[in-house]
Amino acid sequence: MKQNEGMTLIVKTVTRVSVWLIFLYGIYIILHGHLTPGGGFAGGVVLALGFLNIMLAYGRKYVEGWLNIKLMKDIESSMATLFLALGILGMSFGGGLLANFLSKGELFRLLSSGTIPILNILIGTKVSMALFVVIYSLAVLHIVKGGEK
Amino acid sequence: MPVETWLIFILSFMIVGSITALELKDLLSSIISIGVVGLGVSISFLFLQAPDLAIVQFLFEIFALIILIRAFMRRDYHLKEPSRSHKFLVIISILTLVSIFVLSINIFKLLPPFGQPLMETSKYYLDNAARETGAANIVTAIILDYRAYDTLGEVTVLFTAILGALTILHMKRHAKSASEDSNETK
Amino acid sequence: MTVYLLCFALLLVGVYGVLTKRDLIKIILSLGIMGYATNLMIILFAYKNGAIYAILTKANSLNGKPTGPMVDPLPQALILTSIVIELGITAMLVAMSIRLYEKYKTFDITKIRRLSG
Amino acid sequence: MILPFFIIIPLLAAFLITLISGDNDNWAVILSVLAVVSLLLLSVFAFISTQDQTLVYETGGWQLPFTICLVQDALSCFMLIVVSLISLTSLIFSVQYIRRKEPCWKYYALFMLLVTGMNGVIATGDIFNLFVFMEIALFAAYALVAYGGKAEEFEASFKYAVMGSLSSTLILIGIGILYSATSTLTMAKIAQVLPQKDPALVNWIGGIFLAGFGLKAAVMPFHAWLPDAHSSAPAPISSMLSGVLIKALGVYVLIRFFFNVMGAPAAFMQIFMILGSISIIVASFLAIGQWDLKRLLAYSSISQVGFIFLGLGIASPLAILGAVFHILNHAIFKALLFYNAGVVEMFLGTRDLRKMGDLRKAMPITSATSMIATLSVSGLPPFNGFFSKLIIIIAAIQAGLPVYATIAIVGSFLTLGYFLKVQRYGFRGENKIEKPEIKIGWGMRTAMIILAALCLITSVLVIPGIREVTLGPVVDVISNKLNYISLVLGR
Repeated sequence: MKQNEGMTLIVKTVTRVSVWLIFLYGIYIILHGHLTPGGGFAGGVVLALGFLNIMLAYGRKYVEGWLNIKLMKDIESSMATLFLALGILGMSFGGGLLANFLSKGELFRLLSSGTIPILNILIGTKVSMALFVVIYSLAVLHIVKGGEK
Repeated sequence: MPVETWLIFILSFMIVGSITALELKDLLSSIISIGVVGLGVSISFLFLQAPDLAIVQFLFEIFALIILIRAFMRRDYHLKEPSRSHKFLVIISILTLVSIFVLSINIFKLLPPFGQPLMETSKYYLDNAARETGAANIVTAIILDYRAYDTLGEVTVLFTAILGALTILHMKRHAKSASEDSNETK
Repeated sequence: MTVYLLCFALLLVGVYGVLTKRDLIKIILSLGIMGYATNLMIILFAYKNGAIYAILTKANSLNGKPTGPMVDPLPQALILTSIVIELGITAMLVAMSIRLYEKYKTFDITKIRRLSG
Repeated sequence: MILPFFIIIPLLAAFLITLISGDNDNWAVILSVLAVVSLLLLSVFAFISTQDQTLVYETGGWQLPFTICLVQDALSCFMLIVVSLISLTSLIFSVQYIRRKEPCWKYYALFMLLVTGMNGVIATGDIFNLFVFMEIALFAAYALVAYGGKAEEFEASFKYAVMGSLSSTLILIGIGILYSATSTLTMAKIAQVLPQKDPALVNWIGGIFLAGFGLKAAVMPFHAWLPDAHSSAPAPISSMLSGVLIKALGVYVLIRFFFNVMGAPAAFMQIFMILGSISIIVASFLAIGQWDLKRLLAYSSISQVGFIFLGLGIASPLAILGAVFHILNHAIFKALLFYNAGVVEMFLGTRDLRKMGDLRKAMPITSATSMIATLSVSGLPPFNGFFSKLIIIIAAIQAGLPVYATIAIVGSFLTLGYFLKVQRYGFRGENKIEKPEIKIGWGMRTAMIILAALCLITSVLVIPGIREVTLGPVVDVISNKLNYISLVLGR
């Protein structure tokens, strides 16, 4: 099927460069979530769209070769578990559930504001994995073309 | 031009776009019209000084378009002509909704007017969030510190939705038997 | 005031779609429209005349306090959550309608009626 | 403070189940049973230790109006006990009911997320947080309704999801308007500010919330989704949905909002009574006409929720006692009836009452427990359903509302009528089945026997002396409407 082989050579070549820029932008948005607009969720969607770019350009077969969907699902649930674990740590070290128990640092610095960047990274990773798994599952499910009845 | 004028312009455009999307017969066109409405929301967020939301809404829009097109484009899409009872339903619901709209006009006058929110709780966040949490982005400070418990819920919602969607998509064992019994009933 | 009413009208367009449309995809799109209208409405409540975005920079703040007026940040935090919820419901509804299509070979809800009443 | 653990424990169980279980379901079963057992113990402990106090837990270590609080009072602890109890029996029942060739850890993970969502809704004192946790419970419910994978299950699930997100959007609009008017999200603070606002605005917000949460509670004009969703789900999930989900997301939130936040305005109490009476009568007639066992039970749920609404609408302490007691009772006997229906469906492969008949020999435990549940739901002494209905009827007479008392009595007789139909065609009548005796698993038997015993045991709760320490504090929380403000805000 044509779908599995991806698009033309031009698209593939452009993707090879652009996808790294997309990933870079996603990571930038996640890491600077506490200083500039954006944050974990936005960055995570950007990363997922980067993965999607690879899948659309190179075809599903190529993605199946090197991406481990089971591993992605596991990363997703472990990120969620870590989020909850951080919340419980906040309960024991800070004042309550999900308390910000690390040092707040200096305003406008990248390494500041305690647990907020950590939570952003967790959310970003989780969202990117989750959304890609969903798109992949929707794409894999091939359905017999109906309507003859 | 003041913000309100721009917003009236964008909102009218969005209403027209939504009606177009709902009434068009062609599936691709209506999905694209919805995409345009979503971009309108994103631009309105920019006018309303919510850059975080504008980014997220824009990305959500791209994502939703891809999901919808990917899922539905190659499917067979034929609807039969609407029946008489359906036209009756359309008229009834339009009348009901218009009357709800007219009844609600006065309610919005009782709310604080546009551009003058009360901001009793939020004043505290604006003045103290940066000092207390160390985050310059106050929206981030709220979602990941003051109201981080909400974000735990949000992460769980996404987790549940993904798990649910995968559960629904990966039920292969019944696929054959169910299509058989759908043949039986027809 | 006018913007509130227009936004409410957009919401009602979505409700109209959910009530009267007969195919699954249009129903999903109508729910999307309702979601847009709700999110936009709550952000409209948060806008303050002449205010800027609620992000401190070195230019607009002094000792961690804003120097000028800023918009209400709390509704923005809520809507961020609400958009994610919408994304989740869209993914689930699309998955369900794909399975329904697989079973019934149609998107027409008047033909998808195995359950009585 | 133990309230955060009601969210942490099931959530952790759900995450760990998805992480560690591959092809083997044993871990999923063990983890979820452990989690729910500890939840049940914790909730009983919380109820005993709370009594008349109100404890507030502020998340993140911040002060109240600026963060999310969890409120532990008698009402929330009572609802937590109901949820944990029905979840535990449903889980025991599922172990043998959900038996498939391929791994079903997803079922257990979604089940734990359903419990998380309901616990979150019950525990929270913040209105937007309530919305978020409600969505968790609903998403899990949509997926679980479709779990069987048959065409009609997807259909029911789709309808449920569309109605669910319609009502959620209404609720979100209501929350937005409420925030715009009061500039806060903490429910106690809203209750403090709301009386100063224009009554037209307050009534409009009340109307939106009544429609939104009424859709979740499936009270009569908003009931259309319930019979499909509740009859299509697997039996343990039907009993979770009918037994606790409509109460945790619908009735409980309405109690919190209309009693503790709005202070039980008389106009809305009238609407509660009218909606309740319509539900009782109309849903009963719809149930009489059903031949599908699970659909009949689903319509019966609508009618029994009507009794709860009627009791709340009368709003005297006695009526509220009846309503609160009926929440517990309905959860117990409706869950039991759905288990019975599940066993029958599992072994006969049908839910049609006309194809059953004389199951007493074939499945003695099922028919005996269903008899107990029938007597209980129809309100015959000495079972628990009798007392709650009696209390509601007496309260209606005391409040000078003989019409509503008559409606409740007629409703009880109609209930008896359609459940006698179930007994007559389903469990008695002439034998149409060849199989001599059907063996059911220990888990299913245990779950049914526990709940059948509880149908009798919970009657004890109305005896004066026991009532004051069990249901009394719960009624106090509801009927001392605006104490909530001062107790939560602490000033």
